[in-house]
Amino acid sequence: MSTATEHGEHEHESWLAHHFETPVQQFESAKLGMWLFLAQEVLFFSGLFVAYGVFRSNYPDAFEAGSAQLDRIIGGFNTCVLLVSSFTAAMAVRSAQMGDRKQTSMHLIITILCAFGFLIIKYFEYSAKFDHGLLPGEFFHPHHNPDGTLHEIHPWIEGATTVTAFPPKTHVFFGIYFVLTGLHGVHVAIGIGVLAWILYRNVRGEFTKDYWTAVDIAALYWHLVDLVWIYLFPLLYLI
Amino acid sequence: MADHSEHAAKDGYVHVHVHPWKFYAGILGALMFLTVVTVAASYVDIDGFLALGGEVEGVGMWNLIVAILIATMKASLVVLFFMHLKDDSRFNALVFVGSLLFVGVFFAYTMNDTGTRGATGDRYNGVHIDPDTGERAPGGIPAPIPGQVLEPGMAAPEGADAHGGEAGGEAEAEEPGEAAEAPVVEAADVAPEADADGVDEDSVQAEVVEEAADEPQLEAADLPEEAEEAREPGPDTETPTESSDPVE
Amino acid sequence: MDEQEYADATIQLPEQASTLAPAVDSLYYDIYWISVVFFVAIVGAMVWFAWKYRRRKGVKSKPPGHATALELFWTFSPLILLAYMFHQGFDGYMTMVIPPENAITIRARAYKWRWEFEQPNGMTEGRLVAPVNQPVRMVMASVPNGPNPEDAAVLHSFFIPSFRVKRDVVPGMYTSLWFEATREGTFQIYCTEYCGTGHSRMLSEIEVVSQEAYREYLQRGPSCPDDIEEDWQWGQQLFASNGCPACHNVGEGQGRLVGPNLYNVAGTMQPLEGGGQEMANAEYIRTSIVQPQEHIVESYTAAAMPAFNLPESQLDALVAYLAHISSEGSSLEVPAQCGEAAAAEE
Amino acid sequence: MTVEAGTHLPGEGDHAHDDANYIEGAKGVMSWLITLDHKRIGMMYLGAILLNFFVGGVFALLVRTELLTPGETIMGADAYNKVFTLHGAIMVFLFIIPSVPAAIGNFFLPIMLGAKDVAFPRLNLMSFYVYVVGAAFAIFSIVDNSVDTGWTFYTPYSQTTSTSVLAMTLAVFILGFSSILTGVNFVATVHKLRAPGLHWKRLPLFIWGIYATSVIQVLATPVLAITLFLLMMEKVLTIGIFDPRLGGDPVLFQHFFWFYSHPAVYIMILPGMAVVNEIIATFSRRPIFGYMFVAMSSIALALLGFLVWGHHMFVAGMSEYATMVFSALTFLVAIPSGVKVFNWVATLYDGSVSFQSPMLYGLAFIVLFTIGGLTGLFLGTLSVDVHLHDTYFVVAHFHYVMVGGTVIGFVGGLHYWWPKMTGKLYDEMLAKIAFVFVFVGFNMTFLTQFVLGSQGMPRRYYDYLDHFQPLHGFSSAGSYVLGVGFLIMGFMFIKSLMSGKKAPPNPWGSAGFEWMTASPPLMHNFHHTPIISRGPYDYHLATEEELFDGFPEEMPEFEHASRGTEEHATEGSASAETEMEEKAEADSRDEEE
Repeated sequence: MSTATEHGEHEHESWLAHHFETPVQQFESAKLGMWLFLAQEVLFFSGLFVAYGVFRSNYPDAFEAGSAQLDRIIGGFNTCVLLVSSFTAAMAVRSAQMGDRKQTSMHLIITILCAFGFLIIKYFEYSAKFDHGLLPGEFFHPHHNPDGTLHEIHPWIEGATTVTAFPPKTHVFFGIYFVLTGLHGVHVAIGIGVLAWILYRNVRGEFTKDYWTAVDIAALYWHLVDLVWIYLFPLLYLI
Repeated sequence: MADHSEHAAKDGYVHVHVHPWKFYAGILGALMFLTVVTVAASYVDIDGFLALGGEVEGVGMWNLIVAILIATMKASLVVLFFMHLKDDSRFNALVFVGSLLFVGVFFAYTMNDTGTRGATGDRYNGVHIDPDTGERAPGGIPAPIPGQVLEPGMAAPEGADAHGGEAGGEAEAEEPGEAAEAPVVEAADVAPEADADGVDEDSVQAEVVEEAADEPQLEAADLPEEAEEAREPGPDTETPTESSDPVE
Repeated sequence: MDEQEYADATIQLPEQASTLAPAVDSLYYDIYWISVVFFVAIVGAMVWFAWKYRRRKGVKSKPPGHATALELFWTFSPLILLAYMFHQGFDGYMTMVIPPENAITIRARAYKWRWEFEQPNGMTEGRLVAPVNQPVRMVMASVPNGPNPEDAAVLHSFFIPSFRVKRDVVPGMYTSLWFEATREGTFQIYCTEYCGTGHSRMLSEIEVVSQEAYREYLQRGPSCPDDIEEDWQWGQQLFASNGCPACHNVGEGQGRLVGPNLYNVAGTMQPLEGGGQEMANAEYIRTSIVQPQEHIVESYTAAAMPAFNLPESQLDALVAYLAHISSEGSSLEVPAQCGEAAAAEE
Repeated sequence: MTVEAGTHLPGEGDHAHDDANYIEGAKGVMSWLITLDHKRIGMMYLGAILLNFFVGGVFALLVRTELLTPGETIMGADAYNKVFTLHGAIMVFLFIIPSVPAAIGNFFLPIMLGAKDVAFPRLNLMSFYVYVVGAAFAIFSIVDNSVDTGWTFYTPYSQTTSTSVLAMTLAVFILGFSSILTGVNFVATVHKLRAPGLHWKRLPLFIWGIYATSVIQVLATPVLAITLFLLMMEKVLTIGIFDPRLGGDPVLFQHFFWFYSHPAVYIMILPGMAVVNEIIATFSRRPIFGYMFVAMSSIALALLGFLVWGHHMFVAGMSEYATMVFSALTFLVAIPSGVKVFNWVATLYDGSVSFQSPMLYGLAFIVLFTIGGLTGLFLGTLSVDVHLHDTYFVVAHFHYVMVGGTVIGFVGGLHYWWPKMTGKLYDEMLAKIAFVFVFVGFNMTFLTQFVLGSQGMPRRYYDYLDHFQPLHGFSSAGSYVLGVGFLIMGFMFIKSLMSGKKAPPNPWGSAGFEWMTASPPLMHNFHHTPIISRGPYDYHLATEEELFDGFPEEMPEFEHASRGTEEHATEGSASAETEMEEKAEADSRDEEE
């Protein structure tokens, strides 16, 4: 327990804040702070998951009917996009740990591209919902085919085409859908900003084999965004 | 600084074990595989396959469990390996797992209320549909809620309500002048489009009635049978709200 | 309502007028005395120690000691008292939420900002009449005043202090409570969940009458109480029990609340929203109560007032009351409802 | 826990001129606005918080004035509804929640840890500006059309009212993030920035309290954020979660809201308790009795606080299962609360108790919190709660906890640390006069309200029945006495700032670590990172030099105490010998870390 008095030869590293004694102390503080922030994020999203749970058990029909309106193939593809971005984020940290600046940049760029890809796909999904009038609450006004049936995205599912009406409260599903995915989308957008900033700092050469904390922290955030989606996807699209 | 973890080294610098890239690629592969599995599983009626609970309408319990389990497996992979929580300090792990614990508390306690209202105590308490008359509580849009105490008499007014909507509107609508404006928001709720209105509502109605009839009389046996004698002093059981349904 | 007239009213709790009250009060006082003992012990010890060990020359504080046994004792021994309180409280609560089988059902509807009570025969009134020594279940619902979003139903809470019962009234959901009054008399009803402008005047009264009188009341319908001589007095009572004061002042110069001040309204010309004016005669006042949207006075918005579904006799009494508080009121003619005049008419 | 001979506790003695203190270290307004120094951020918080306290207090007096008589006294029903809402919202979100942690905690947490700053100084500054932005939205809301929902924003009323609810919810949403950032920062700081030798069992109990608070802030506040976010979305997108007209559940909103707001009660009270620990220890010159029990009771309160939110909803239409569980768990909260009170009282035993102004607040805290806690038993008991719920009994109960607890703790802490924070002494006589006014006024105001409540007077009533008038009148009179007390206190502090004598490093003779630096503290708190070799309450181990670093003359008790000091000094040499013997042991203990 003598860190206070012992100073290594790297004492005057520019990235070591004045109030930390050692790089390890700074690194671990940052990590702990980030995990606390992630815990906060988990609780933040928890409200929506609880709302989902309550209303799913209150209005199961509505939730199934609403869920059937979401394209699970596109959703699954989008999940894969996020998973790949999570993988490249982890790889960026790995490269940073090894001090490989070029590789780090490349992985960060792929991550950012995947994030954009995710948002673009999400945009198409959203605009389809807008087109079909599948919106929250008072804005819910589903469009009908000429034969009176509702727009159905999975015609190959047995019985799907015979649906002519949504159960009451389907708007609640879309309310929760838009708020959940919207909030997640906002997190993705923030993530793009954070990753771009890290990329900028990496290009400027701020990260070395000794100091890559910020890359790690940003990646942690990005993984959380992925985590939330990992649960959102089955809850909204599959069941 | 008592809880410096394994990162600590003599020189005060951060030293970590760097995993080979194949390790991360393997995790990604597993994640992709699980994604495919969970999408595939969603097309399979697992409950029907297992013949649990007979014919299952819509999503069965096991589909739900499988989907959540797979999601949890994927999440664990991400947390443990991509986020390195496996090698991180134990307190960080405690923070994260602790947060999940509190989510669990939030979830369980809230559901403990919303799932059991009207199940104990007075059968009127906390229910959305009047167990005697089938009338929906005013102030909100009526809905059949599975798992709550339903009584046989409710089917008819249930259907009637699907047209009229808000019972509160009906109470108001006793004034002739107001009948037209009484229903409030259900335009957004039940009736999707003007042209398809009739068809839709009928089918909705049919489903609703069916469900009400299918619903097992969960708690009914436990409750005091007081429906009739409860109204003892006044012979007249007609309530004003029931007697005039102007929208009908 | 004067608590002095009841022997069992204490400085802390109002009179006990229901079968539920004695158990609640006895638990209340149990906890009260437990609290007093703890308070005296804690504060007494604090004052005594603080004084005894006050700072004095040359006397140093003692180094820390530890007493794990003592710590464990005062950590866990209170559990016994707490378990007792929980058990008694839960027991009492379950009694409160499960009505006896022979309970009659009276429905309560809460508006912004008045109560409406529907007797088992469908008769509705702003005042709650209930039989003594008979369990009564209240089934409560919150009802919107009108179709506009700002008139939507909100939370209320039904509270009779003398009965020790309370339950929130929630839009979109029924809630219930029950009580069995043990003595005849009039007791206050409050709304205890904040509901907006008229919250503090969303009052009503419960009149507990003998079972015989209750049966008679159900048959005869709402009529002028025997002890009231003048129509306007009954009207004044109805004005209060229907929650009108939540929105209408009636005193000279008191200004407007949500709705107009009703002083000097009867018998005068009323300017209407959208131009024109109309004489506030008996018919006008009656319509304004039953169909508030019919005449909207200048500078007021529509739909703020719920429609009041009152029997004719009560409408007459209310008109008489408004006539009474207006200098032009003598021009209004209403059939007499109270006292000898009414008897003569019959 | 022993003294090490070579302890470097800078600030003592005459090193002070080596380094400027934090106030003089940099000049100009900008040097404050963009500072990363936790002390300056703490002081900026303090200023903002005291301003909000003043505004909230004015609203409180308006409420009490309106309630002097039945019917309209000074304002109409709508105005009253806005005033009581603003009183609640400002006091809770803008004053009490950040009061002790963000102001006093920011200032003293790093110093008590022997650190140079909090773990994330930029985040700390950001948290302050997030607070300012939140406050700006709150002001916008007030100016726009104000809010009349009560601070709880219950649906559906908050959906239907035409007042400026959206702006206020946004304000509270933003303020929530300020609170979260502070919490994250403090937890990380306590874990990673403790000075060498300051292991968990030596942490000042103030730190334990703030730590527990921060844990709640991190875990509960996000739920407030999402709740208010959903409330806004409900209004904008009509998502149908809380609004019964769309199939939502108003009671669910109460679950969401109280999942945060009950833990928030502990965000408010734990720091108050934390301050009182320090005060009691310092002014009875004795370690807090049962240190680990008190420390763990803070953690227990923080965790139990998450399990009991339903007791705000016993009559809300919740299912009976839920009421049973919540009531049972609620009683468990009494255990850690009781442990604290018992241990504080036991600390006085065998102590050397002086009655300077901070200690008066400390003792008042025990009295008032005991009343607040014991009346909580009535409200946790299901059947009794049915009668008392939403009456003035509840109002009185939480004011005893929030004002009698937190505010008294905060004010006590302000007195206690004022010399350290500002480097100025204050007029002890005025402080004591203010205390008497505050204590008497507070009890007049709120003891009365217990009786009002149990008699059945509902809360949030603008108007009331005539027979409640005498008690309401008395309560209002008490509130004026309370107001006068705070005005005297404000005058006393301003006077101190203007013309107070310079404070010595350790005016109270405390063994706490924060007193081992100069008053006001240096830019980086200490010259060198201190090496901690004893606990913060180890009066028997602290050297005389550490304890009695000069007493101000104008405080009468000090003269008394400093006369005692001379005698202590003679005894001191004897105790110093035993300290020397324990030196070796201290070294070996440090090795364990």
